[in-house]
Amino acid sequence: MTAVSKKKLREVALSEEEYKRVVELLDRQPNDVELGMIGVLWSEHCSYKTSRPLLRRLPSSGSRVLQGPGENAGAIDVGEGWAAVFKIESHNHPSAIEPYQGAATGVGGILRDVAAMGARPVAVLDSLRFGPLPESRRLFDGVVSGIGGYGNCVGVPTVGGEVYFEPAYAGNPIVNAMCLGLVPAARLRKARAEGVGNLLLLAGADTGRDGIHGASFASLELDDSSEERRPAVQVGNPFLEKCLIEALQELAESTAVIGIQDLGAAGLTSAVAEAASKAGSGALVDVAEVPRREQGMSPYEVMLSESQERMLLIVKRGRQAEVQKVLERWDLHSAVIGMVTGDGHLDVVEGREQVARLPVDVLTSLCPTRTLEAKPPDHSRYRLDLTEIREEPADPPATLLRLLAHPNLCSRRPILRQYDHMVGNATVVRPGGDAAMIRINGTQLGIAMTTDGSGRYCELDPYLGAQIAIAEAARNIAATGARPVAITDCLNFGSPDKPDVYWQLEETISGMANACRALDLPIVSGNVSLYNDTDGRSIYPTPVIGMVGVIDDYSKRLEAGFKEDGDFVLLVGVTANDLGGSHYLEVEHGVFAGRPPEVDLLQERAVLEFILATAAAGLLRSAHDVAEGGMLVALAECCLLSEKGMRGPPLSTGGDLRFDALLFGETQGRFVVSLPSRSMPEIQNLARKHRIEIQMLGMTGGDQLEFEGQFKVSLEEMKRAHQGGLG
Amino acid sequence: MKFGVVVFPGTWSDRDCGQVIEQVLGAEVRFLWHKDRDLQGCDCVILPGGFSYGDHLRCGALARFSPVMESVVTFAEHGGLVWGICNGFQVLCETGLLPGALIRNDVCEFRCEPVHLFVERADLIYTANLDRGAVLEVPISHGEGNYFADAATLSQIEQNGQVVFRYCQPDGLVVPAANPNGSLHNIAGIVNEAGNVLGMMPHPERCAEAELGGEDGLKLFNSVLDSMREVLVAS
Amino acid sequence: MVNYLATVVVTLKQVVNDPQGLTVRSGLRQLGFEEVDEVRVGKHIEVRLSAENEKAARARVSEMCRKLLANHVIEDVRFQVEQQDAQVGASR
Amino acid sequence: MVNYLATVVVTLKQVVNDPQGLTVRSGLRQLGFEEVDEVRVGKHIEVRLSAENEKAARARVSEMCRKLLANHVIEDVRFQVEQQDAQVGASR
Ligand SMILES: Nc1ncnc2c1ncn2[C@@H]1O[C@H](COP(=O)(O)OP(=O)(O)O)[C@@H](O)[C@H]1O
Ligand SMILES: [Mg+2]
Repeated sequence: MTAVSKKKLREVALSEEEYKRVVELLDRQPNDVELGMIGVLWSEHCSYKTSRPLLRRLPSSGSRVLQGPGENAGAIDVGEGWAAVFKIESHNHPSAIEPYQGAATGVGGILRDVAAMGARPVAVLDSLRFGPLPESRRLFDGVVSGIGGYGNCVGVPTVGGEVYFEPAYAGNPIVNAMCLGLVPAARLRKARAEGVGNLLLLAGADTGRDGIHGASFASLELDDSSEERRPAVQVGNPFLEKCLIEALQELAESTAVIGIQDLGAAGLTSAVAEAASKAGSGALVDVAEVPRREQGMSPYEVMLSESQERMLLIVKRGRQAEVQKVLERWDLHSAVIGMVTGDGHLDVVEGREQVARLPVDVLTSLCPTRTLEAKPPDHSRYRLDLTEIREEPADPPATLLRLLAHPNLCSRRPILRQYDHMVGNATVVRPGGDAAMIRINGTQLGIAMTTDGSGRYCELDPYLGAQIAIAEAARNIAATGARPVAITDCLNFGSPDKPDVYWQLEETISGMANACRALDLPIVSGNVSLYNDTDGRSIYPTPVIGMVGVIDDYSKRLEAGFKEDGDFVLLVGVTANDLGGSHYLEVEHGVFAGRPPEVDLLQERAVLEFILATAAAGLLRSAHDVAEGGMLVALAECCLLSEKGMRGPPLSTGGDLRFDALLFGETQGRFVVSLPSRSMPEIQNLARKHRIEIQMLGMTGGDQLEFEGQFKVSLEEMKRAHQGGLG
Repeated sequence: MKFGVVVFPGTWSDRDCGQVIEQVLGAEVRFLWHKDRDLQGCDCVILPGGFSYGDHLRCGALARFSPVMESVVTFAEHGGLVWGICNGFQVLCETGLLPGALIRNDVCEFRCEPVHLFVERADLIYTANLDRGAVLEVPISHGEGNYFADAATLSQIEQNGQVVFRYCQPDGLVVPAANPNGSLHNIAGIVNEAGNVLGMMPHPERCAEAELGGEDGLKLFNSVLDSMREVLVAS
Repeated sequence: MVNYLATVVVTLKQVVNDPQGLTVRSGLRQLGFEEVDEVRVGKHIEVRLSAENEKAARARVSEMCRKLLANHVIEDVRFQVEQQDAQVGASR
Repeated sequence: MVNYLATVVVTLKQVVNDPQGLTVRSGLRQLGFEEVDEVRVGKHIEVRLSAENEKAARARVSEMCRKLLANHVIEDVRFQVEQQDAQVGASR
């Protein structure tokens, strides 16, 4: 029955069954333009056809949630009438091919998602994975300067992020960008094409032949033929985007603007269909009215172009002039390209000629979902027998220095200083510690933000790994004194057509759902990036958690570095023999194996509450979570951030705790805090009340990290190791 | 005393300057749109940081042709205070109100980090509250802040004492290691001969509050405010 | 009116340091191109314009260079102008 | 070995958006150069190198273009190579 060639179907990335379904739904064959439109919207990237059924398991509601998944970005109430709007998104495939522009346009896209909600973007974070250095140097440098290049030019500070290097990402890097914006809650916008007769106004860049089929491209594996699809990469124009954002801010209170939708993957087709679908309306688009950058573009090309820096505004009929006046003030082109209709169809015309006519729901909600086969992978290669490994590191200071110099643990300063992290005069906790914090000018409110992923742990056990990512993000937020309140996530996986990858996806989402419920953290937005494979090999399953926290009074915020000499240093939480998947095993014994640390979610919650209570009471001078590299690395980081040493009695292990696990194990639910001695009684009280174990490690001061009679490392040596790690 | 802050398309330090002037300094601020010629009676015009016109072609190259700049040039020629910060400094060089040019950082990377500034001139309206030889900690945030002038111009600037700030170590030593971008003679900021037009790459508006990590920048804003009060009272 | 394509080459003056050139040079050397002695990076600007005749086109382009396309404190500029077939004209 | 000067011109592919060109174009128009139709901005890279002969020089420069000087995803590249007098050789 397929009256359409296989080649054509491949071009639009539809399967034969899907094509049959299209014909059934339409009760006719689609024409070429229609087929292209359906093809992109039914791509994994736009339709979430594989992940959608699984994503429903994630909790998305809560008392602070103003907007859950389904809009351009999620939004939460952060108090005093303010909403924080945020989302994370991947740009892995474009970045693999053109690192600078791929990463830059990734930032551009996520800024537009937030701006489309009516918010002013005020912070960007990134989460990056590459293959090992030096082979990945070009990609790494290009991506970092691309992220900085876009954010710096727009004037939104890049306040945080993370980067890891693992062979699993060598062919397929991960480039995720998160943006957070602020808006008075009453002015939150939605992407709805409401009100028959209202106008569709396209604003910003002119439309060119950029990235046609970018969405389906992102849903395909990278192979040699990617070469031919290369024009899918675009050149961003952050300058134009900055003007677009300012113009939208000027229109913030305009009642002439009914809805705003950014143009991203699948361009106009997606933007118009989504906006109409959300409003239950239809739309008519005249492609002849779309301002072009190039001559001779076909309706197909106009509808599928992914030219950057464009926005669709739904404007009250008759009031377009006042909106266009604001856009012109910013030298932005705009044009009325169509209107809202009431018949549930998306009509595309070129002048008088009908080009396409499709029911909106065929483009959006009726895309068939896919449930695939799941099968756990063979994990035998990751088996670990700790009894075969000696318990005492031969030379703890040498091991510590090697860990500090490891590209995954070393100083991120060479990256951070390429990002303007201060513009906006709001960054009250700068990047480099745990979470960053910005204040809301005119209030005492502070918003803490972090991104955390856990590909290594997820490779070993996706369920546990997912929980660890969430728990670690929550600890990073709490370490600033802010309460973790909501999440945006980006799920980076290989091809779900492989049963073991689909299994990883299922397990990860279950783990996330579980941790979110236990810690009372709704997921309000997110993104899924599948088909991260090269030559048949998948990346580690990599859920990236973007978490947001709130503190009512940012003057009570904490940072990770020690503050004063003579403060007590405590370890909060219990340590177990958690060496599975640790950086220690890798650096010291060349082993990547084992089971990741268990996350006791009840205990995790208790520790978070304890830290928040002690911070709120003003008892602490610093707080830092214990993560990769374990306790000794955490202590070294506290020293390095403050250029202060620490000195304590020799460390001893009780029960069956191994000495290497005490120093370098990655047991969850732990913090290192410092406090003035007078806080001690009160801390002990609170610890008892929250049933938290605390252990005195020593006292701040001096220029070394020392355990008397056991070992010591100088600040200078640690600094040298830490600073040189990225080469 | 009224500050004017110019807004070009692509400017982003306008809001930060406005916030400092209004909320920290408690002075009056007017935003001056690039398409307008009216300086609204401002006593000091700030050309703030950002990427005017995307820094396309060259930093500051296109901004200099905007209508507001015609008025700014006239204002400066009549002794008005014109203060270029970061992109504003670049615009002033392109306009010719200040000598030299700012080229790409020698490291070929954007740099956002605190630097130390050795204060060479404490007799200007901008630095009246400082002492010569004082050291300030102020952040930079630029990709093209590498000050260049040909040998003749450079020696003239030095002879005239037009260098206001040089990159230095925390102890005040002006050494190559303290130079973040390759600027000739560690130059971070210069004035015109008359002393009314100042250009500097570092961002004083970013360190005007202890909560943001320092207050050294506020000293410059206060200098302007205090000096201008005297001038205005006297006149 | 006739369509012309002007190709403008803007280079940093020899006395000006060229950080970008140095970076490219060290990049090339790291890639094994040790025979590379010096690299300088400039701009190549293509301007499509219409004019009465070639002389007029040259005059206008020369003015563009003086006013905007180059900063004479740091840059040298040169250009050439060639006539274009009418139909090759730009999009708008 | 002989000294050569390679002049490499890197331009954005015609289908690729050139934000810089667009801005320069509107800048020129605002300055009164209304006859300007289109502007595109690329890079002009001068590489001084030594090689056995011109053919070898060309081969090496071509490789440099492929490996570092241009990204073929979005850019086109062309170059020419000319021999240099020994004494005009590069500065270092
Ligand atoms: N992993 C996820 N978790 C929660 N929400 C998600 C996830 N992935 C996608 N979403 C939500 O689904 C919607 C569609 O996402 P996407 O297609 O990425 O949006 P856009 O095209 O506007 O960038 C958004 O509201 C997004 O927040
Ligand atoms: Mg969107």
